[in-house]
Amino acid sequence: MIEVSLEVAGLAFAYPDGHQALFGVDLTIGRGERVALLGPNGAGKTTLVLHLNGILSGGVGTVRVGGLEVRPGDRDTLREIRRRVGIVFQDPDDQLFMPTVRDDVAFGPANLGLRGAELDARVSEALDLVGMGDVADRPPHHLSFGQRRRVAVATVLAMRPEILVLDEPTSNLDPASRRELHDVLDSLDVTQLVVTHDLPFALQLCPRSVVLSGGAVVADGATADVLGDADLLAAHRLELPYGFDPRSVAPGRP
Amino acid sequence: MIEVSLEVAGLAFAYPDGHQALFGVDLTIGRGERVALLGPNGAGKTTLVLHLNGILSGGVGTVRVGGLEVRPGDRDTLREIRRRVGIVFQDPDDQLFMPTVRDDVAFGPANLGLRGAELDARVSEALDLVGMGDVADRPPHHLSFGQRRRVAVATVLAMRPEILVLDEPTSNLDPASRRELHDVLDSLDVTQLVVTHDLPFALQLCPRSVVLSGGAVVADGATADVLGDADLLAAHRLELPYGFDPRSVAPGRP
Amino acid sequence: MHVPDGFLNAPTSVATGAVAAAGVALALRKAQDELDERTAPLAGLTAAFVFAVQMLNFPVGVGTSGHLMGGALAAVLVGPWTAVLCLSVVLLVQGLLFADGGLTALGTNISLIGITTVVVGWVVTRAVLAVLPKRPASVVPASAIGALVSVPVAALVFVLLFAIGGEASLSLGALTASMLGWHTLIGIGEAVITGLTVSAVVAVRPDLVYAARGLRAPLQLRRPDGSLVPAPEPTPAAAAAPRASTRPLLVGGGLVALALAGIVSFFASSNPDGLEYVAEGEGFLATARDHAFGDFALADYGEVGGIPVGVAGILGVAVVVVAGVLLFRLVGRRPAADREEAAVR
Amino acid sequence: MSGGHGHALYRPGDSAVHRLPAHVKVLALLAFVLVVVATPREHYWAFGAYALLLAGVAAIARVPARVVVARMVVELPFVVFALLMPVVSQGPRVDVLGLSLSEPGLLTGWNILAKGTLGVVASILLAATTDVRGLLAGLQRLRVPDRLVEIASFMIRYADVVAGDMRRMRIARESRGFQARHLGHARVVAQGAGALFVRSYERGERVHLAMLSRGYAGSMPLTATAGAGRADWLRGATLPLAAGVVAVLS
Ligand SMILES: Nc1ncnc2c1ncn2[C@@H]1O[C@H](COP(=O)(O)OP(=O)(O)OP(=O)(O)O)[C@@H](O)[C@H]1O
Ligand SMILES: Nc1ncnc2c1ncn2[C@@H]1O[C@H](COP(=O)(O)OP(=O)(O)OP(=O)(O)O)[C@@H](O)[C@H]1O
Ligand SMILES: [Mg+2]
Ligand SMILES: [Mg+2]
Repeated sequence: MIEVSLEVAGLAFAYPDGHQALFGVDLTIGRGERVALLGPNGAGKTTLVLHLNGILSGGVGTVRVGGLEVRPGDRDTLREIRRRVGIVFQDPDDQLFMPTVRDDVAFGPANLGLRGAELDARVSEALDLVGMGDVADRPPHHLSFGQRRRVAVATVLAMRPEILVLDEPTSNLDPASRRELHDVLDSLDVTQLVVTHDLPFALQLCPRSVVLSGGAVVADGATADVLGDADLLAAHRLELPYGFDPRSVAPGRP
Repeated sequence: MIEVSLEVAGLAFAYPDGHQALFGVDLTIGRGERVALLGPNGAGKTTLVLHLNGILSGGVGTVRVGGLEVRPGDRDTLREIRRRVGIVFQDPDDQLFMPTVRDDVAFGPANLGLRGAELDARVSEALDLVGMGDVADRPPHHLSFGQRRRVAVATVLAMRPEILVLDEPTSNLDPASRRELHDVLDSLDVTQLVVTHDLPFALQLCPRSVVLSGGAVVADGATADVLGDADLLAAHRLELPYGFDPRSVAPGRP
Repeated sequence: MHVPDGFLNAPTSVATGAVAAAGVALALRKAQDELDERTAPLAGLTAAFVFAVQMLNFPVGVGTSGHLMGGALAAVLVGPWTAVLCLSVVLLVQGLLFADGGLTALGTNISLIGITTVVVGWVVTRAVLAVLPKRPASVVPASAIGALVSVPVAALVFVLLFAIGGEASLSLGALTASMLGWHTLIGIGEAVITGLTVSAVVAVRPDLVYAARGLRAPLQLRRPDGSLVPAPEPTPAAAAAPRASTRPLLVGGGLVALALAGIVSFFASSNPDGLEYVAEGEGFLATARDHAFGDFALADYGEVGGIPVGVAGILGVAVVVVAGVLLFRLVGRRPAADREEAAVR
Repeated sequence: MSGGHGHALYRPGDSAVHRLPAHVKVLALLAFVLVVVATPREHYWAFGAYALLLAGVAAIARVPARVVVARMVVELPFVVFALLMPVVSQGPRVDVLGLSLSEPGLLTGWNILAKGTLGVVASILLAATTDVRGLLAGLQRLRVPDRLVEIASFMIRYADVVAGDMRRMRIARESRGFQARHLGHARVVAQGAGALFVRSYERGERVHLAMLSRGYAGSMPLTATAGAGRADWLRGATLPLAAGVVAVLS
């Protein structure tokens, strides 16, 4: 059996205002797998993602990362888990907070103990991957939305996590950046969970797809099969974009 | 000659930190036209949009809305202009501020003087158009990102502006909502300027496209022509998505 | 009512400084129970909010500036101990980065704005809550009343400090009357803002209101056929750390009060010998006794507004002692009761 | 918005005063103000000398008088108070320009005015030459408990978040045809205030969580600044020492 990287079991969660977002989610992802998480607006995708490193907690069910259980009280384990799981948030404004882009990208690796030349190299590398090397000295909140999203991706890449979780990474990216992001992700050999409404992107990048709807998993299988099931798609507000021909795309890796 | 709805002439603008974003933009849009505004991240699209109702000002050049010049000092004209131009911001968090979704959508029409049953009808209508009728009593900042974007669109639709400006309206929408939004916009008979990185969406909705790059207009023409010009696209980080066949799409209106 | 440098004499500044230091030190220890990793930024936000609220600043005819204070609001949102920390930070930052409130008067300002309003606001809020129905919404009127009361009380404490260490021969009666008048008005504004804010927070994030903790609906699970079933109870999180007994609190409070009484009466006595001795020893004092540290002696004003300094001093100490004891008892006990309530629900 | 690099009073620059580590400046300021407060009020010329000292610091730091004067409005309330003193105080009276004023009242008013003003100007100079990061690092060096420094840093960040959110809300309101014209509109603004609190909190909360996600454990890894050398301490001590000399001589 393949090694398990992420394991979510029976996860249910309600927000403090009483609104329940997850109703028992089960999901297992093996090491090195690339999985797309699809589903309509408000399905609970972001809520699920925020459980993966203990940012949200307090519901029922368990989340395990490489065998370690995510438990809010256990600070040391939590630190280790956060080192392993890198999350790119859906809203880049939630991610960026330092005075300059460079500081922001350096924040994570510096917390991991990197210093000096090694840190600088890590930062430039991450910024170059997303094509944002030339804004390094500007304040992140003075960038355009798409630029901020790219920097947000860089902040997480710079930490070289074992598990990469991206929440809507392609939104607000210009088409070339979208393709470049695909190429970057495609070249990384880590476990990836990609939340997206961009079904062609999912098909291109991820061999496997999971559909979350109404706070529970309603489908899990090969992306081509999931996207080929018209009834399933229709039932969960998913549909292939107008003018998109799925047969023209070679799925990421078989 | 067709009546002019929006007219931007020689607009140049630098942000307070000294970064210049617009370098002389000229753009004229006739009444009832639908124009897509395309361009790479950081091109200045949002900056341009924010000039259209006087949120940003202080550069050189002029902006006219239906013959009225946008001038920061002139509060009455500005009010009138803001009544006419409805902008859906790129970040829904910039748009939503009231304690409940209903209040938020009602805010604009109430400022226009609507009251009572008429106001309620306007609010429900707008919420139904974006499929958010059932979250009317929740606080907007407790919605998922895509839900917030849909509510943001509703807040502007509820004002029935003469000119509708949407900054990346499809980002973070699930595929069905994206199509529904297309249908809603397609059914509205007002001037529309749609900023988007979603080229198929632009092709579907807008007969005309303008490409902004480096703070200036570099192309302006029929969408099919613009998207057919591979060199132009490549020069400005635009490209049709993998698997997308432009011939399969009938452009919005010829 | 940010007190500037040189407004109160040095002994009073030192004494209030001691009170402030003791209060903050205690709050630092006790605040551990109130905040965790997730709510830590709430303290920062509350501080920022109080900071913003305090910008609503207007001159009060008889003295320093009057403005909203935010002590009760902070106490209700983050708990009293953390609130003391928040307000102290606000005052520190205002002093250092905005030149608002003297640095040598920092202790005075913390005692007045940071400690008095928080303690009064919290105690009154709890008292009102005790008679209201046990619903989160009750926190709204309770906190408004707490806020309303806290401001004039702080004004009274200010008058008291002024009576002890003010550098002027004012009629205390007039001062009291006008300070009270003004600050009752300010108190109403404070009540409105506090009530509005707390009600907004209670409505959507009751978990963020310290005074209204512990309310959760049971979770459900969606079965494959789409039907919903109640989720099993979550395994209870590690039980809250056992509460420290209140005895150290009382002992600490007593010590603070004693130290205070010592310092204040030492300086407030009109016998300057001790100081003169020190000053001479340092070679500082060449001529008359109201030299370098002459202010310390209160030499020129044996009376403040008709009240002999000695009497005023004793009164002040007594009030501080009583307030301290009340603070330690009430604040020390309430959260424990809270937690039990939460556990029962 | 976020980041909090500067603040209202900060004036970026590269003078000797700017370069002095923040904790040295804070201590120097504190010592200076202590000397001022301890100076008997009858030593009129000493206060003039203190004022000259501060003017010297301002000149070295290249802080324009305009900036200092503009911020001095914070002392307005107690200026009013000081001016009232001679009128409302008791004690022997003197006639000045036909007004009967209290003698001790005059002295008291002068005392408050002189000491308060010097204190305010000194703080303004500190604020004008110290950025937020420097100040926080300085507080850390002064052994201010971590908890307080953490609250302070969150507070300063939130001040930006709240200001940013306030700006966003204003733009959103105005884009939809709102203008605060009469008192009835205050309700809209007030209603917004509560929502603003929750909203800024939640935004800040998400940012905080993002920090935790990237390994944040309570202190900024990059803000550790160099300590102060002997030269720094000497330079910092100039002001309070000079003031001390003035105090003894006066
Ligand atoms: N802070 C919050 N408080 C209360 N309810 C919330 C909060 N955030 C999200 N929700 C609700 O929880 C449900 C799931 O939200 P979530 O953000 O996980 O959706 P999502 O699948 O990420 O949607 P999207 O595709 O729009 O990003 C939604 O119904 C949403 O309204
Ligand atoms: N507040 C600001 N201060 C300074 N510079 C800014 C600010 N906002 C944007 N910029 C800069 O102005 C330029 C144009 O930004 P703008 O937001 O208009 O881009 P955009 O075309 O909307 O990009 P995107 O597709 O990413 O949304 C960019 O280089 C950006 O970095
Ligand atoms: Mg989401
Ligand atoms: Mg933009």
